[in-house]
Amino acid sequence: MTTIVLDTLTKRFGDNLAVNAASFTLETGSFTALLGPSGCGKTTILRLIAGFEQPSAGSIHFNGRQVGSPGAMVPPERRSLGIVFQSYALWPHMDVASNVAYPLQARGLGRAAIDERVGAALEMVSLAGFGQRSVDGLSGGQRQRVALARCLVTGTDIILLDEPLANLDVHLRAEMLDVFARLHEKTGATIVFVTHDQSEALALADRVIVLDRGVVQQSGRPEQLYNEPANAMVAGFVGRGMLVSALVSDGRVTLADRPVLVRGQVQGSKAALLLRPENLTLADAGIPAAVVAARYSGAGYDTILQLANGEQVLLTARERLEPGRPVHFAIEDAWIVPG
Amino acid sequence: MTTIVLDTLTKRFGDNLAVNAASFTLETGSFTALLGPSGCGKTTILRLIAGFEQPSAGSIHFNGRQVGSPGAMVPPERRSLGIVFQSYALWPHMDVASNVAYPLQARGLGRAAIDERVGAALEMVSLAGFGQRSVDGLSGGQRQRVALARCLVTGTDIILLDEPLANLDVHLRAEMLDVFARLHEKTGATIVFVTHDQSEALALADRVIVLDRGVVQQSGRPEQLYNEPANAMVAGFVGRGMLVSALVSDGRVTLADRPVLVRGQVQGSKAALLLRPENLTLADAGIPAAVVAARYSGAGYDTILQLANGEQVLLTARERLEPGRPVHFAIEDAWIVPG
Amino acid sequence: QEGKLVLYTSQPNTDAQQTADAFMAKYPGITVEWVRDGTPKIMAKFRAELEAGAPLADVLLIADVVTMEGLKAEGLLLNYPEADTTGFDASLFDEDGAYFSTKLITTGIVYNTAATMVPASWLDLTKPEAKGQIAMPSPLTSGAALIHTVTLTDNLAEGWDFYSALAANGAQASGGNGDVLTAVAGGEKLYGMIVDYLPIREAAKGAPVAFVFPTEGVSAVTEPAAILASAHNPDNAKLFIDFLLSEEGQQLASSQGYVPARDGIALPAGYPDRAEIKVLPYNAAAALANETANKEQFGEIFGQ
Amino acid sequence: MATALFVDGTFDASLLLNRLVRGATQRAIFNTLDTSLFGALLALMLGGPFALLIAATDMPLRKLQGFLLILPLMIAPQVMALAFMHLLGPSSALLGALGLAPPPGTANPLLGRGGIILLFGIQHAPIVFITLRAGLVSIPRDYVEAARAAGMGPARVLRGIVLPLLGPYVIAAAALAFVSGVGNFGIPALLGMPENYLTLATLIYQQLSSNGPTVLPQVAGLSLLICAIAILGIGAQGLALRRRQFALTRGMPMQFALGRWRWPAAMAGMLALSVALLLPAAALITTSLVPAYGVALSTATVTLDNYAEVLLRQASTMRAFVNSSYLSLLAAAILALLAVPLALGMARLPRTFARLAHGVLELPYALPGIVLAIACILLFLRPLPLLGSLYATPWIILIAYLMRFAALALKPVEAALGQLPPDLTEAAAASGAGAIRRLLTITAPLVAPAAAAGALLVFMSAFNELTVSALLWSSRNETIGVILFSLEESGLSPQAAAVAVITLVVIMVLLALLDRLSGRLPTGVLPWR
Ligand SMILES: Nc1ncnc2c1ncn2[C@@H]1O[C@H](COP(=O)(O)OP(=O)(O)OP(=O)(O)O)[C@@H](O)[C@H]1O
Ligand SMILES: Nc1ncnc2c1ncn2[C@@H]1O[C@H](COP(=O)(O)OP(=O)(O)OP(=O)(O)O)[C@@H](O)[C@H]1O
Ligand SMILES: [Mg+2]
Ligand SMILES: [Mg+2]
Repeated sequence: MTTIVLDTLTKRFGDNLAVNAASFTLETGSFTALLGPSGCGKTTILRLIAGFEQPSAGSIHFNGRQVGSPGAMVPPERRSLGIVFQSYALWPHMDVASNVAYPLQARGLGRAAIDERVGAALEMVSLAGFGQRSVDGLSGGQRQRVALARCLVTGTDIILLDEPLANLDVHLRAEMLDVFARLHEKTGATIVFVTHDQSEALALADRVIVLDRGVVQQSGRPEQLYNEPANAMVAGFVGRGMLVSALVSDGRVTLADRPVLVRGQVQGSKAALLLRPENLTLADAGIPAAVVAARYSGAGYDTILQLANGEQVLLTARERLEPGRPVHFAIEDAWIVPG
Repeated sequence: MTTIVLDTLTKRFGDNLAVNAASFTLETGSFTALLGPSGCGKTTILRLIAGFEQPSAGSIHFNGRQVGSPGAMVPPERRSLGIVFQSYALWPHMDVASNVAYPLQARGLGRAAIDERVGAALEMVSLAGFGQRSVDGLSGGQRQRVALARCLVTGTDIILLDEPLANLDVHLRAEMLDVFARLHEKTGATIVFVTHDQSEALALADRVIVLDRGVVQQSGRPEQLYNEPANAMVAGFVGRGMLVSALVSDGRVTLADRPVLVRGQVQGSKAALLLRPENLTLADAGIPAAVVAARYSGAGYDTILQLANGEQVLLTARERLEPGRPVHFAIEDAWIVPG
Repeated sequence: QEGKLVLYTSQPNTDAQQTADAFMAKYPGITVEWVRDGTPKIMAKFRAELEAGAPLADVLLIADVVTMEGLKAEGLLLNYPEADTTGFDASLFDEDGAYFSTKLITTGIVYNTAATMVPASWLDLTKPEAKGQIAMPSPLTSGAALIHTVTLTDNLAEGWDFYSALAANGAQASGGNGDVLTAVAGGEKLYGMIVDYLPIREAAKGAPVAFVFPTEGVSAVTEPAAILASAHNPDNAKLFIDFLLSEEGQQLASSQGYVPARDGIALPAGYPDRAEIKVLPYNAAAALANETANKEQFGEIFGQ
Repeated sequence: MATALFVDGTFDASLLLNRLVRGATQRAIFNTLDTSLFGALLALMLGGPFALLIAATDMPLRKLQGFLLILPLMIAPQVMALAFMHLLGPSSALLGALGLAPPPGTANPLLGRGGIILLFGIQHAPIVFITLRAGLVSIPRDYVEAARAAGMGPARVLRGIVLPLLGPYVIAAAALAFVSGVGNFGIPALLGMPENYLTLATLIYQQLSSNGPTVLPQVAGLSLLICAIAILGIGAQGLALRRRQFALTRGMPMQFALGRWRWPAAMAGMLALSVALLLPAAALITTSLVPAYGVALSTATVTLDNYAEVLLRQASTMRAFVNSSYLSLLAAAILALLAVPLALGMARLPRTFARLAHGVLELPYALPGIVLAIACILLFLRPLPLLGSLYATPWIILIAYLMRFAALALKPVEAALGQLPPDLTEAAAASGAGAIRRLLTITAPLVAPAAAAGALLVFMSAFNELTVSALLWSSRNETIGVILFSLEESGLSPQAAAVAVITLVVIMVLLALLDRLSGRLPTGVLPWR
């Protein structure tokens, strides 16, 4: 079992700080999502952990042993980890079984042992009997699972996944979510997966690390991130919701002169409130606003309301409200975004 | 103003029927979404309308004039329409203004007139003053808008958009949704846009045409598609929800021996019910089920329940329910999927 | 009588092959390897090898004695005074036995049978009918051509003026004899200065060319053979020289379409009587001494 | 290269200056620039329309035409020149049969400047075609369709959109064609030397072959001149390109519908190709079937004797076939084996070093063969410490081939490596495989087809090669190119034609073989696919 520690890890490409002093610990058996917009450095962190890139500063330790630092590097082939690339990176000149067997051959196992473990790994991803198939003829989800089997076959306890669901269509996505969940349960491996899709991160991980421009913004359980985002970036990136500015006096928060029930720390005379649509309801009495636009979303109408001060909030209405119409809404819950 | 009529339009690529006898009418001033999974023929229909492909069978009429048929074709340059490609297709050897001016040059306008209309078009997409910029230096959303300006500049009344939002990030997407809505309001053009994202289609269009494997599955208002899907494919593709099989006796529909309030036509002794999560609630009494899995989604926990007959439904719970736990749920609304 | 023999020759490919084949038929134990190229090129090659310290050739069989004189002076040739020279005029071999002429190759005039004027004299080539229609080998690339030039300028009353007149008449001097044959047989030029055997042989095969021995006489090279001092197989080389000079070897030369050097061998078909061929005299030693000057004079006239 | 030229301590600037002021040298410089420039223009005019028709329209017979158009590149220039001379001379059997042959006494219209330019045009049209085609398929159809939707007809779209986007490729194609002309020996040798119309390449050859190694220093100077011109050409290209690089999006390549012009266009293309290729080939075959040059071909005169002569009787020709075969095979095999590690190594180098290494590898291919040969003579004439002198052994030719064709073998492998996603090897590393194992089990098998394609290209080019071996061959080590040239020089045109026909057949067979392999190669390795 492996604990991975990143200590002020920094990676520079030329002038570009891809990863900027990232420090966090990945506990044994944890399932962590690296979440962030495109280019924020997620893949780079994964590649630093895998050993494909050398840190510009800081270090990486596996179970206390330093494996990566600007001075020295354990090469990827000696880190004993499994990685699934976004592209799957199956070798087209080998069949499914040979792809899966490769890591075992690299470790010098015998024929019989290899065959047995390859069979078991294919079983695990529900691909028993696919061994002789060419990888070219597989569907996206099947490739995904072959790649997974290849990374599992050595019984490694670190599994790295780079946008594992990005290339799959909606149905395959749901199926693979199940596979990952099952896998984590069964193997107890330390899993790190990279995604730019907050719903994936929230649904799968027991720990989410949000990155922006190379800097760790917040790290915590999914509920924590959603309910108590540490700053405006996380508030905007995770879930839907709008920030509005409220006034603070005597420790009480008011919006449009009405008191609001809030969670979080009050500081100074102003507060940035995160209002999520599921916590807002139309009410006869409440904060006055005007409808700006309504868009059908199936389950309801995503309605944008404008406050008197020009700020906007998002609310889900059951009917289509005409733009311009004055309404009132009530706030059931709000979070004061720090900073 | 232009009405576009497709009459049993068919396009074959070798053995592949990309579009199979599609018939529909795009009314003057309508905003239509072509929705469907990858490879269903959306782009092909757009290209048939634009005149880049010749029909294998059937015909296309603009205002009653035939413009495309297996025998004869009006070439794209004489159809007087605007098109925005997924790639934007801005010409890199011209600056922004020249890109926008090109369609006017094709029409032989004078310098002064061109400058004026280019200015107006750039204004419309909020890019005034960008004329001298090279297109290489623009962001995705800016490129998108230059392409839009180029397609608007001639005052054409047919605008075709191919996955106009696919390359944009979440924030730009929201912004461009606004631009399109405003544009439709202002110009009153007949707009057709292609997407594989049902939420985009529902939010933007006043008419959605769902395609699958080249065949039109359903065509109607967004609410119609969501609430009354014409078949299982549409039910599965638009919105979230699960199909369960109910029994019909004496014109009454029962699920697990409990009566269910349904909309739709009862036929025979069985009915496929579409149950959407927003219409299901946990209830003390109700249909018995067992929790299969729960995934955090921010606004709640997407919980999969299994009925006694093994079928599954999706429900949004406020708390995390442990797998295996027995629950009951009530159905507020259900739709009998025809066919 | 075994091992191999390396022959550097300027004979055309076919002839070189036949000579080698005939020799090997006589001495089955010996393999002949031969390399063919124009005389200056084959010499350039030989000298480059010499410089690299690994000359490969045993026997040289090249167009002219001038080159042989030079090689002899440098001591690069092996004397073979024991060679049987019966039937050879004394002028046809070196008194020390350094080299031996094997045949007489004369240079005369070839014309395309479609030409209206049939030339009889060298001076006919300066007539207007021949304007722009003359091809000749360049002495800068062909050894035989150089000797021909020297012989004609020495013997004709006009001297170098003859060549100036040729140049004025649009004569084109380039490449070797093969290029001249190609040009005249292909009809691109109507007249050419060329060695005798090429057009006579090709005419026999049906090519539309004919050869003329001009009235003033012809120049001749004698295609001498010599053993190199650096030869790896001197014994085989001696056998080869003997073979070339023997009646058998001379018959072979005749059958290939050459005038044999040895008396008493019949001339090949298509040649006039031996007595009718008037060979103009020429001084090899002087030619060697003036080689550069002659080349330069020629180059000046023809602007090369 | 330069060091090779200076290795011989006798190089001296005054010699070069002496050379320069000589009329013959000045004339040769002018002729070189003249023919290369106009040849490049002609190649553009020939290859450009074909590239457009084949890459960007629905013209029928596209693939066949692409294949045929590429042939001149695979056929030795001297064979090409020979074929055209036999086609157009007064004794042309083909024209004769049609009653169109010019009367005897008419100089071959191809001799001299015009013919050289024409053949440069034909010989280098494939380079233009390949380059422009690569450019055309990189222009996504969206650009064109957007322009047509904007209301422009096909002709104006071509002028306003396609050509400007193609600009860098046009410049690159012209520069390549120009440099190829500067370095070409076979065509000016056969079409220029008979008329004393010399280019730098033929001037060097003539100097060297009539004066021997004594003129090496002067000749080295002339070689430097060629290098300078070639480098100038490439440099000018780089300069012109710097200002016009566009970032293009990716997408399906464009295609224009020709409508009712489809078949007329195809016919016109085939006609042009027949004139440029099939007719001269036919002329070559005809010549190879007559007993002597100038004899008209008829049932009475037809003979296979030339084939019998070169194949059965002349040991040297057979030896040349064997030599060329094993030299080219060896070169191909060695380069195929070296290509993968070499390409990998170069990819690892820092950018500037990689570019330098590329330059070093590409130069011998871009330079005239004759210059390379001289460099080899200078390098290997003197005995080497362990090996002794390589001159006058086949090894010097092999080494020259390896230097000359390394770029050819490397190109497809680099293309394949470039297309090889890095994560394939990274996945292997993560699986625990070390560098050597990765190379052997992942990289090498995946790029093997490309290495094979490169090897075949090397084989074909080396099999035909004349310019390098013309100066490097020695007793028993003659190559086909040398034999061909020498037969032609001895006036044995029909036999030369027979040899040329045989090499043509070999090349065609190899190309067909390569075509068969195409399914397993990365895209873009086979220029006609
Ligand atoms: N090999 C490289 N050389 C130069 N810059 C690089 C390299 N790899 C990544 N970068 C840069 O580092 C930054 C972070 O890249 P990274 O691939 O880690 O982003 P990401 O979060 O994975 O984004 P995405 O979601 O788009 O995959 C980007 O600005 C990227 O351009
Ligand atoms: N030029 C073509 N040649 C051959 N087949 C084609 C061509 N264009 C499209 N097809 C095929 O026709 C079918 C429909 O393609 P189309 O591009 O219309 O799909 P789409 O709905 O736009 O899909 P996506 O969402 O992936 O863009 C696909 O199977 C596609 O492979
Ligand atoms: Mg990434
Ligand atoms: Mg599409």
